[in-house]
Amino acid sequence: MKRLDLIFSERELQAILNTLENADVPGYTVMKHATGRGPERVVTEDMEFTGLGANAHVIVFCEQEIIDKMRDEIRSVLSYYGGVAYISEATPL
Amino acid sequence: MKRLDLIFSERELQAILNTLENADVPGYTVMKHATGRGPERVVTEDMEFTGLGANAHVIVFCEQEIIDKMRDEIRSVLSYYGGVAYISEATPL
Amino acid sequence: MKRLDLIFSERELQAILNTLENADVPGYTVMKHATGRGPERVVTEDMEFTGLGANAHVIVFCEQEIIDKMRDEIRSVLSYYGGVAYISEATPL
Amino acid sequence: MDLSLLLQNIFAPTVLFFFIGVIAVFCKSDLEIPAPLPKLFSLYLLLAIGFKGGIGIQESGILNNQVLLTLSAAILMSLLIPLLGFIILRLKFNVFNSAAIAASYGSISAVTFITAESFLASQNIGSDGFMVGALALMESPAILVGLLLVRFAGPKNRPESRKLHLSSILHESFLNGSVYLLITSLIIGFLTSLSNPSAVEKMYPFTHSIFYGVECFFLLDMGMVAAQRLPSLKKAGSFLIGFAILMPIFNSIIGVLVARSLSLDTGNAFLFVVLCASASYLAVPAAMRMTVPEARSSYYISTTLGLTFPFNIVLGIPLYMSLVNKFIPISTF
Amino acid sequence: MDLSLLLQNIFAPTVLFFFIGVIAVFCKSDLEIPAPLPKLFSLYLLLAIGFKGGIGIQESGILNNQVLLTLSAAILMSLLIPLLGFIILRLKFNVFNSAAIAASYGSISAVTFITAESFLASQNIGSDGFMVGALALMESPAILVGLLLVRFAGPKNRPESRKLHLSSILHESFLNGSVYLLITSLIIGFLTSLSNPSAVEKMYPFTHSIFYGVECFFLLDMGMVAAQRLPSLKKAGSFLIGFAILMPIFNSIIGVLVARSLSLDTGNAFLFVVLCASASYLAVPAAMRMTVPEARSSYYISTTLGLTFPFNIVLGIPLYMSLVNKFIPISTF
Amino acid sequence: MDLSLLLQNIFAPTVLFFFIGVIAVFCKSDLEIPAPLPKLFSLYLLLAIGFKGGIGIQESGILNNQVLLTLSAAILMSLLIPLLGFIILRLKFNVFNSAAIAASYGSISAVTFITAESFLASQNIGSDGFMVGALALMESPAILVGLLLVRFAGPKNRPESRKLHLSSILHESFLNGSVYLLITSLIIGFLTSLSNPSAVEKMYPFTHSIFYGVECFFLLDMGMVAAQRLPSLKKAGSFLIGFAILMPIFNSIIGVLVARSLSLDTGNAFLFVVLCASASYLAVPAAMRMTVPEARSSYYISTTLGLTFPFNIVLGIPLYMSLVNKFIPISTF
Ligand SMILES: Nc1ncnc2c1ncn2[C@@H]1O[C@H](COP(=O)(O)O)[C@@H](O)[C@H]1O
Ligand SMILES: Nc1ncnc2c1ncn2[C@@H]1O[C@H](COP(=O)(O)O)[C@@H](O)[C@H]1O
Ligand SMILES: Nc1ncnc2c1ncn2[C@@H]1O[C@H](COP(=O)(O)O)[C@@H](O)[C@H]1O
Ligand code: NA
Ligand code: NA
Ligand code: NA
Repeated sequence: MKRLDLIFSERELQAILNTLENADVPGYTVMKHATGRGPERVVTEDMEFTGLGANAHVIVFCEQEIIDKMRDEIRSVLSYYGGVAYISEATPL
Repeated sequence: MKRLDLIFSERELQAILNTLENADVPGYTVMKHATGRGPERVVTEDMEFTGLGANAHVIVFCEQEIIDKMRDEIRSVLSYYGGVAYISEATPL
Repeated sequence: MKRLDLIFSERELQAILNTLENADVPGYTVMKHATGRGPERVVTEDMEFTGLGANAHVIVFCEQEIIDKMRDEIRSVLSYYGGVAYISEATPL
Repeated sequence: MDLSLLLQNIFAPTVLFFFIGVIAVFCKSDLEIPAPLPKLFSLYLLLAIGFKGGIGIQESGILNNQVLLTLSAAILMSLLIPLLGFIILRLKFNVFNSAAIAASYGSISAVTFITAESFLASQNIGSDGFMVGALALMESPAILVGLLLVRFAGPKNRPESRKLHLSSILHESFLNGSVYLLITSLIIGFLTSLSNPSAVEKMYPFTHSIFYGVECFFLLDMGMVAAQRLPSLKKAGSFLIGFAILMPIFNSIIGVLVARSLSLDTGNAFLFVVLCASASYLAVPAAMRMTVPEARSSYYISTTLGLTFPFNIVLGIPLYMSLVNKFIPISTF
Repeated sequence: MDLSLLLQNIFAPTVLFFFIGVIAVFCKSDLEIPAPLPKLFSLYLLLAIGFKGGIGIQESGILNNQVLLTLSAAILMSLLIPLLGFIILRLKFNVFNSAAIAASYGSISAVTFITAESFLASQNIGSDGFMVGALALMESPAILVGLLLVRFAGPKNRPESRKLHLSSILHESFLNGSVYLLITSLIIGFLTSLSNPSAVEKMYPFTHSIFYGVECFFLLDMGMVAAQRLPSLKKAGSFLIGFAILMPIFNSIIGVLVARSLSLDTGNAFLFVVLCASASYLAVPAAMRMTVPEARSSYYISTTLGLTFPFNIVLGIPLYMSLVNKFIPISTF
Repeated sequence: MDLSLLLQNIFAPTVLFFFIGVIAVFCKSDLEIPAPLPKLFSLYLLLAIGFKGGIGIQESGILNNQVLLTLSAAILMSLLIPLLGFIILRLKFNVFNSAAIAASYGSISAVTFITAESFLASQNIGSDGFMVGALALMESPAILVGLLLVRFAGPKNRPESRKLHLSSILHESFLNGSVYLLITSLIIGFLTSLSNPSAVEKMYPFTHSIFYGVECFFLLDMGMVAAQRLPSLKKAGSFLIGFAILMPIFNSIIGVLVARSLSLDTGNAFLFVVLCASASYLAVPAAMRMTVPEARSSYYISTTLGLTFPFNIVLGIPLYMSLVNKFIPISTF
């Protein structure tokens, strides 16, 4: 099994979740209120109340095939709006 | 070293932490207010104030033996109440 | 690519972020309000409003070289103030 | 139903804020009241309702016969309704789901109650403080019945570790966070009013003056929550949708008959009926999620929050008022 | 500028709390108002401003000629200012950044508005409730213009999926969370005041009495936020820094001329000018982040929050008052 | 101790809410006040205490001789108590732990202070606004002494990077978030009361009217926090448990003698004693966690929060009142 970590602006959350659902992921977890810095943007907690919002961290445990299915769509969202996506190995307990 | 990720309803948090303590984990980290979707349940932020609550994400860095010790008990909690548990490799810095 | 997970008291957050910036990490993500237990300290949510605060969980995706650059400094902060740091493998999506 | 009552209800700020919450979701506005702010409002409301209720009980004199009868009837209703609901629900659902949903309808919704109180006030109809006592007393018995139903009607092969011991049934029924906060705040209100009237005055701006505004703010959130439950309601099927509307009406009719037989006056009768008709989304789901994980939470939470709650807030309140007007003789002092 | 006005403004609790927020950051105090508390304050303020404004509009009689003229002028200004701003900004920035920044200055800052209102009150100068209507009406048009500028002046090679369809432009302009909450609360305030005056009274302690205190608390936070924007402002360069100060002054001058030509009295003219001069950090950034990700958010948010907002709160308000005193003839009743 | 005082104290809503927090934990209720709500309450209380205090100081006239003497005595006590505490604690603990715990007892607890103020009010005993000045002035010196003790009595082999430079000692002492908010709010209250009495009135509903209710809400949370500290207290050992009860009593006795020698009247003397007896869980732990990580945080936080705070709230307040009644001659005007 794989673990997919996605971190991006919470404003794109719905778009990403739709992508996940379309690829039939078995489940996902969302942690909001993440902050951070990327190649160009700094996202800070004190700005969360403004129109910019904070980041969301989404974790998906799923098979490689599912990841392959949604790779292009996720990449397109992230490349346009910013954010990162990384895959690692994970074994069910 | 291993990294164990547990995600489940915050209502089972105390039971899971007791299991961890009984297995003598060196430590753990809890992140509450996680939301998500699993095979049957959707957990959303707007429902957090109701009696259902949100999810908790627990991370444990520990040796494989400790994981082996607590595997059955964690599985039994998660299979009954829902939630996921995944193991991956981790090296201390 | 590597994934670096750092968990420590939010009171050291600024020091750690400075270290990351000095090592020229491409980015990082911060999740605050984490609680947990380590070898000696218990950090609970109900104490967050007191002077002790909660933990921060910092995730960095970066190359091994960058990790090597900042290893000593991070270790020195964590060994003095407490906290954990683990490295794992991660592949960009 | 009396149309003018409906209009008067709908043009109250509470109900209007509820509507704009609903509309925000339907129009996909990105309006959001992030956690834990709804929790702040709900804790505040429970604390204030309890405190105000305690004062009310103290002022109306607790050992009054009418009071004791009303409170007993309230408890009885919260024992009876889950049993009736269970029988109906078993037609379609397993024991776990039936018990969990039935318990929700036996219990109450504090926000429905306070919206009803505001409605009463806008009609210049008085009611007695001890009705908050009825509110507080109807939560635990419903949970109790729900859990006992699971224990005795449920399959005997539940894993050993999940056996519902009486102690854990009682714990969930009485020490549930929202039940506990409501009841203890009520006791504090009672004691304070008895021993320390100047402290009641000092609490007044917090528990009374800003109460209505916070209620409106919370109803805005509740509107969003309710609207977001609708998709999962569709999945739940038409039986449950029908149940979520008809059960409150059915309960309100029983309620009105009981209120009549107790000779409650208009205001108290109305609140009694509202308590019977409303369903829980705080205490009961918390207890069921813990002890009966086999029940689908989306069933019991989506019906109460997504349908019964909005129905009661918007249509139920004027409907129950009409019922009361018809069946309860106007008290003459 | 009149020095005594400046001093009177600076010694208001709102501005003093803003200062201690700024100083906390400069002195590296670990004072922190964690999320989502600032969101709670900003939701509360929008709800209360809207509700109070709705009452004000109802009381001042909506179909009045002067009112309609003022509201139309407000809309016009929020369409015009982004166009002017865009032309200036294009000297240095690409279409995306220019449009996003320009839209922010066409829109308004509700907190600047209420600080100005408090200042007016401290000067014992009256103003009319319908000015909140102007506030509410100036948000959407500015977003609309900003997005239309991107659509028509922007590069034609945006990816298909990012085409700005009219429907999504309208959606962002009118259903943005803060726009939506402000406008719907205004409508509720209006309807309540019309149909249910006793409910207005019940809301009063929440929407009116504690308002000023919450405003102060929020300004403490805003002081910290503003001060934390300064480092990224330096990166933004001197053109943008100059723009963030001069554009509000420029807008205030247009505003004062328009107000004069509408024969607004002192109080309303002042608020009108403040609306023209203030810039948005809630609605516009939310819309731009969603639909124009090509714009650097640090540009539009750092200028409005880090420079224009503090400038307006501290120096702008007395400056605009002086302008109004000079250009608006004192109304004689 | 006077039993009637104890009863009067225990039946105050503040103390009752504290109790139900404690009982919730003991009974394992799932009642929870999630973060950051306690932070909201504590920020609010500091802001309001400071603001009210600033008004009080302005009204009582700051340059009064008695005022200056009292404030100097307060500072002196917050320098002296940590030194005494340090000597006692060194019997059992290393320099780091001793300094951290001692500093906590030299500093103050604002919530203990306001609970004491409410108690005074319920006894119809007046006190002067400048006592809040004493509260504000007792935080920094205690931190200062604690850190200087670490610097000069601590091991000389601390790593270079951890050397306690004077600048960082001063920074922690004066710019700590809660110290900063309290002192600056006090200054704002003072300035506002001086220059802008109508603004004081506008703040009143926020800073004064709802204060008591928020205090009760916060004490509910503090009850839970205190009860949750008990397990780690047991680990801390009986020496520390004894210290947490006896040190406040000891400090209160010194306090009463100083108050007498200053000829403070009953109300002010009582508050002075409460300040001496109370211990810090906001400012001091924050400073110690940063600069003296060698100290076990569970020692200094569990004793102050788990034992000293509850002791003061429940038993200390009536005890100190009895002491004051015995040792302070009743003032005759
Ligand atoms: N190398 C990285 N490691 C961890 N998080 C990152 C990294 N780069 C970006 N992020 C996260 O992704 C968010 C969006 O990044 P950006 O691409 O700058 O829009 C940032 O705010 C960070 O939270
Ligand atoms: N495949 C998955 N990947 C990530 N998180 C998951 C996954 N499945 C379940 N979860 C998380 O576990 C929680 C409980 O799942 P459930 O088994 O449906 O009760 C969900 O709400 C998610 O937060
Ligand atoms: N083995 C572990 N696994 C996961 N988190 C840990 C572990 N050890 C420590 N932590 C986290 O690191 C924080 C600080 O640990 P400490 O070293 O005790 O100060 C704890 O509060 C936990 O959140
Ligand atoms: Na019911
Ligand atoms: Na503007
Ligand atoms: Na002290």
